[in-house]
Amino acid sequence: MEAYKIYSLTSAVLFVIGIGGIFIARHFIKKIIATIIMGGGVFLCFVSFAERDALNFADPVPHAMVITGIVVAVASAAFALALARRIYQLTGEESFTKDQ
Amino acid sequence: MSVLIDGILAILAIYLALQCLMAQRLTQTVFLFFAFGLALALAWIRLGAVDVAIAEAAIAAGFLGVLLLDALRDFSPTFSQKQKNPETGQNPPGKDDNKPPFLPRLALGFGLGLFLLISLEAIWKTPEGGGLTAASEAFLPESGVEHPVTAVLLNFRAYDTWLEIGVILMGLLAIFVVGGIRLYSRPFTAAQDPLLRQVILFFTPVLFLFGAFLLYFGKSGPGGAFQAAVLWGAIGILLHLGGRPVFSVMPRWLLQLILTMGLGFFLLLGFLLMATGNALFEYPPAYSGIMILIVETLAAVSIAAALTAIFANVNLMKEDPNQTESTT
Amino acid sequence: METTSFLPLLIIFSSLLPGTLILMLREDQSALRTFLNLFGAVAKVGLIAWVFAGYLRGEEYGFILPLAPDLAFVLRVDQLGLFFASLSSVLWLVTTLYAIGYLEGGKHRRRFFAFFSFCVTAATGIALSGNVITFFIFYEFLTLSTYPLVVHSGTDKAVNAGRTYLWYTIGGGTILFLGVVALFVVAGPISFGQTEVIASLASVNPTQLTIIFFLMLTGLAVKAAIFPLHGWLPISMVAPAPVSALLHAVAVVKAGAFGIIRLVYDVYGIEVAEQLNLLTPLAVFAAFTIIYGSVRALFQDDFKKRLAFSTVSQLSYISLGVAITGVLSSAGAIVHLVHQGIMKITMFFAAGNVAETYGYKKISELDGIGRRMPLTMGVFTIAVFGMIGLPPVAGFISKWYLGLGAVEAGSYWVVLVLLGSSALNAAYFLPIVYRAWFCEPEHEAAPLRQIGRLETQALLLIPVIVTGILSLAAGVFAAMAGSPLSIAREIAEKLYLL
Amino acid sequence: MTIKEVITVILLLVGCFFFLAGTLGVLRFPDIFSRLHALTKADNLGLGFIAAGMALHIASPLAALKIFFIWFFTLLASSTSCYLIARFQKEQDQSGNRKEGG
Amino acid sequence: MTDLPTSPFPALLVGLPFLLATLSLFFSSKGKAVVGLIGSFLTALLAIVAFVEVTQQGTVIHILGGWEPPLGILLRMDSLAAVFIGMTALVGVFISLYARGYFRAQEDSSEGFPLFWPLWLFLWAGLNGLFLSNDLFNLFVTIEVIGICAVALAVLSGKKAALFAGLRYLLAAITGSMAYLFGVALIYGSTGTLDLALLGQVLEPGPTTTFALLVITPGLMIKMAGFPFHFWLPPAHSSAPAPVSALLSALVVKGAFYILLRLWTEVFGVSLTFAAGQLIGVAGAVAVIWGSWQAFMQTSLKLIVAHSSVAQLGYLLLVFPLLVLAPGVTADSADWLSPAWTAGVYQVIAHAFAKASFFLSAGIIIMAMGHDRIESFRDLAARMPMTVMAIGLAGVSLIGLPPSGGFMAKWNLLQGIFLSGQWWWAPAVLGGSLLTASYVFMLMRLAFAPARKKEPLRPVPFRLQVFALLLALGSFLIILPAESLIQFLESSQIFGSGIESIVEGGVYGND
Repeated sequence: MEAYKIYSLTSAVLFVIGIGGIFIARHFIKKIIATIIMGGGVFLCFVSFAERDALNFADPVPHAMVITGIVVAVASAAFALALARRIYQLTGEESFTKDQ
Repeated sequence: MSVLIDGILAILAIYLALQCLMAQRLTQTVFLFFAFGLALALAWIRLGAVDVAIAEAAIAAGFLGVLLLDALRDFSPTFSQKQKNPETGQNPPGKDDNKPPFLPRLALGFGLGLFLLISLEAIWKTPEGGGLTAASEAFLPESGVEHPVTAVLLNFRAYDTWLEIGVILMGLLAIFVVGGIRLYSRPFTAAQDPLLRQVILFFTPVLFLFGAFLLYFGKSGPGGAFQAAVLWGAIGILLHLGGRPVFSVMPRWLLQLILTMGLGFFLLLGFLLMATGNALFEYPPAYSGIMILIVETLAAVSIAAALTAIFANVNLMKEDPNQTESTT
Repeated sequence: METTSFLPLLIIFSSLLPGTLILMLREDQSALRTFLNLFGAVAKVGLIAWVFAGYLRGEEYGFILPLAPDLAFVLRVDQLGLFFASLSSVLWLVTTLYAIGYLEGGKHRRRFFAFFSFCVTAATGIALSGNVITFFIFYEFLTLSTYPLVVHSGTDKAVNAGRTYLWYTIGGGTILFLGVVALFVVAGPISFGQTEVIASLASVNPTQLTIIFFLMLTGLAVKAAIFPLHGWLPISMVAPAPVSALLHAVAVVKAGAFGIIRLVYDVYGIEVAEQLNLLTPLAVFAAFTIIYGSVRALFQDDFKKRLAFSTVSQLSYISLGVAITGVLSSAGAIVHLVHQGIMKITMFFAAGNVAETYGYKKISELDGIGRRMPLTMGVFTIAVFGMIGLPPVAGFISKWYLGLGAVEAGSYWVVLVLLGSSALNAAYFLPIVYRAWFCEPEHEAAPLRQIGRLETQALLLIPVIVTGILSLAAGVFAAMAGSPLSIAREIAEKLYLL
Repeated sequence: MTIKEVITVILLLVGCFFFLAGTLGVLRFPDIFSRLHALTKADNLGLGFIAAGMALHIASPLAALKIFFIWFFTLLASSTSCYLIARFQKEQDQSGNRKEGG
Repeated sequence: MTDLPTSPFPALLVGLPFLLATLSLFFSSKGKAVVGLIGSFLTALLAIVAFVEVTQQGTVIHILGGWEPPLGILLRMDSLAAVFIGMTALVGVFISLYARGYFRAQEDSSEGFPLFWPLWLFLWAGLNGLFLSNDLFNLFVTIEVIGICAVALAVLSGKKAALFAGLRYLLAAITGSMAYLFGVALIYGSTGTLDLALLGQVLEPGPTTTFALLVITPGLMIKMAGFPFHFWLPPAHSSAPAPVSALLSALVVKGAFYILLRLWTEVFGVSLTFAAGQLIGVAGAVAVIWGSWQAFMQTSLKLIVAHSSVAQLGYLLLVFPLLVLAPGVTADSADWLSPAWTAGVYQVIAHAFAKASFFLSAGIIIMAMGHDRIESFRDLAARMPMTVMAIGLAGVSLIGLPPSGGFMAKWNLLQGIFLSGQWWWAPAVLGGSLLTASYVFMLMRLAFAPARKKEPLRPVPFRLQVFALLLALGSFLIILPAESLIQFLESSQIFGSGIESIVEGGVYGND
């Protein structure tokens, strides 16, 4: 089994863990981390395909996309974190309550 | 052997991800998240994606990790401690009492398991599309840089990269919306601690040099604007934490200029190229190398400033919830 | 098709524009508002007269605005449409005058008159629409423009009545919409009069056509107040008298009845309708509604409610006439469109006058009112005679033709229904006349308004006299060329290609 | 196997041992100060041995310099952060706030 | 594809608002508003000019960086993109004008309001970029741009409810875009291209494609708040400031719908199955009924309007089952495609105008009364006639009564439903209309009822009421150019012989 297959299969597992985390985890920070894990899975999938399609060097397009993707995901996560902190500051809530 | 290493790494990543989400203490979650990021970075290296590894380690694990650590100061270390303690205290801190009911959880687990199986099958059976390696290789000489990833990021698909620089700026604006603009509220006080002051003094030039090296090296090897920007951003964060918040001494127009110049110059250059009859971001081959370097440098400065500003603003959010200013 | 002409559009705009302008005025600009209203009303009557004259000369007027491929907004002038348009425009003019008097000093008159204009716009639009889609557009517009009128007084009762009204009409509109789309899908865009389209399809998919017919009929029957879809009509009696008059005589119910005429005669065609046996259910429901409405009317003490149930009953004459095949019954149905309109509007005006002048809303309060309001009650009596079907008032003509048509078609049970209905009409209307003229009032009430030398305000009195005279004239001069009857006969004869 | 390789292996093994010890310490020690102790001292020592081993293995002066810098920066950063964490914890303890564990 | 005429407009349509947004950061709060307003006008003007260009030249493209796909990215402005961009421009200008007055009237209540302008211009640039994009990954970046700006705008008021709603919205949006990106990864892995048009030719049916469809569709449905992923929409849209609510529900959710429409018709064409279409149709039908019913049960105006968005977006989902062709049915013989497309496009436009007007009117009412609880609406028809009129007109368009744009959408939708033989969707369409009618007329009934006690109303700038009313009128006026609009959509060269052939997935090949 080639290395890329291991990682591309791992990517699906990470993605599912991320989705599950978003649903099950209750604390804001855990939910935010879950999105990053989900994203990690997706990026792993991209990069494993890049490795598969390597000639003289690995396919650079997925690499570029993943770098872009990481930055975008981190920007979103930082925003989410700021929101979560602000909510905690104003209400003391660390998770979504039923009525919100 | 290599399969073994890859397998162990994969299992480690999955284990860390699971542990990270299941940890009872937030601190554990955050540190496991660091570890997860590093495991992922190792995976990138195993897959030959050094640029991605640097980006992952620096931005996802590093920068986001620092933000998460900073957030820990706000939240109580164990989840929902606040809700449990004052009452009967019958819930030990280790137990999550707000779990959703059993049946939905079962359904969710079942659904996710099914989804996982389908996705594994789909990935296993993915036909070989061939990717764009050959195309990138063919056009690499015309791109003005030698490193293919940099060529894709700043020439072939410069449009995405430009939008992405915009996303960082938008993220900063969004944080301004949430927490108010607090960049200027930190007094400029030198760190009281002599050790910290010396370390900052020492690391600032080192980080700067290393960032500059990565930026320039991006032309021919792994590295480039984002990686450099994170290192430079680290300088800003370090200075901020060491009591030297750079933005509170800087005139506003300068900060505004620094924050926007990467994006703005990139676009203005694009428009200029359009005015000379080219498409947006279509560099004349003769000048593409130098243009890319300028764009990268300015973008790196802007991103570094934006990352610093994001951290500083989030960090200062808890200082005084009422003290805000109304304009940038 | 026809040459494009902006005249039909102008007819629509002659009330749409004043309505819009009125909406922009301030509440206190009543003189300008009145001017706009009357200008629009007179212009509309004039335009329709002009178009009618041109039509009789053989000119054709049509306006087409394509909305989408196969979907066009078409205004077209034909005899039936003009007939209905003339009725609406003339009665609108009269009703406008009446409403100006009736609402003097009231609240929200700007809103009232604006929507009043929109309402008539919709009615003339329905009359002039050249295809099913245009008809549907105006049909829904009518629903919307009458709603603010029904809830005009703003009392809880009015608002609740408005809700009932909307549930009925929007529900009906939805079913009609379903039918219209299905018809469009099955038969493509159909202009009124293109009965050959359906005729060619009748043998191919009769089941679909039957279902579509009944969908559309149900939608139309709501406004035509055919049992069991009549429930909104008596309830919306809470509206001011001019609105009731408009709903019952000119716009809403007539739109439903007119729609049924269009559906049977100009969309499906009589042959197809007979072939698919579509008309028998309509006839049965219409006949039942005639009797049912009359019986319910017997037990109402509220003056306007009794009139409302009378409308339910009288209106189904039109549907009944449509459902019976034959020139005479068709002519009877079409002419009843006008006759019922002018008679019923007279009655509502009269009821409104009594209520406005003396505050009497119940029939039991009407003892001796004839002495104090001789003109109003005199005209009312004429209308009553018409409703019962006594010659020479207009109602007699309709019933006579319907009866003859039924005999011609061999449907003798219809004659029985007509006779029974007449008897019931007499039973619920004559007591009012008797009380008004022959009973002594228990006490002399003072008028609520400044009435001057006349029995009530001039603006309230003149319209009722005009419509009363019209209903008498329509009967007396029925044989003359240009009378409603002669036009209706012409239309019917064309339908049967005589 | 040359002498150089033997020394490299020994250096790496010693480095791994210190890492293991440091990690065990972090996991098993009771409070934050002793954990910091295990983490920074043992691990830095382990890293130093591994760096020395690698430098010996590659045996190019430039690479050896780079490896030295890696170790040096890590040493600097970890000692500073150890100091800062310890100070923070001390302040926390003094002000009687809640305890926070790593 | 690459021999289509090149035009600078696609690049300018993204670049200009971006540049202006960046520029506005340099100004004080008042300057931001001025730059924002000027920027809105310039962008709208540019959009109109570009629209005219497309009507004359047909599809135009812009090859970014001079690198042709699959390596590079290509912006494509075909008639569908032009219509969406034009709609954004028209609605956007009105919202900008309104926002100027709205924020000026309550400048001191929140510090974040000046940031509305740069964020809104960034959002606009993102929307234009999305409509123009022809690249799967670029679409991801644009939806992220839109997502971040949209959430930032949604929490502009800084209120607790808005923050909770915003975080929920943001997490949903990230989840949705990550799911989308997972699908993109698989598609890229199996084809080696990201260009939509090329993908239409090379994408083969198979487990990978099916799985990509399986993650991309729900991912985008989360972003467009399609049932059952609508949970984030009502709180987020109802707690935002009025102009933001208006642009969120009028424009932002349409972006995800646009991608879904493009992908289903251009990329997945051959891989779609009847069941997939039916599934998304069921989601749409349930959304229509459930959303309308929820709207009917609400007691505050903005929540009513927000739930109504869920229902109206359900109608958009109902278009998808009609776009799936059974094997053996050629696009040319499927005569329901044209009505289905028209229904989709008209539903988008009509809803954009009507919902924008609805939310702006809600903002006016909140400004006047200080709250939007509907029990205080009594006698509003007499006190705020223009606003009630705007709500009434917008409501009529939402119900789908003629002659509104909503009628055009529902007419074509029903027609497509009957022509395709999938008559079982008809009850949902009509039932939704009836339920919509019930909440719209519930509002009207209250507005016409006499007030028991009159609350004092604060004055609201007259202009604001005019803008809301104009938008409501817009939802009617859009029916006038319907025929030419549909012909314009069908004439697009990119669609080969007309709108139908797009479904075959042949975007380059058919001509």
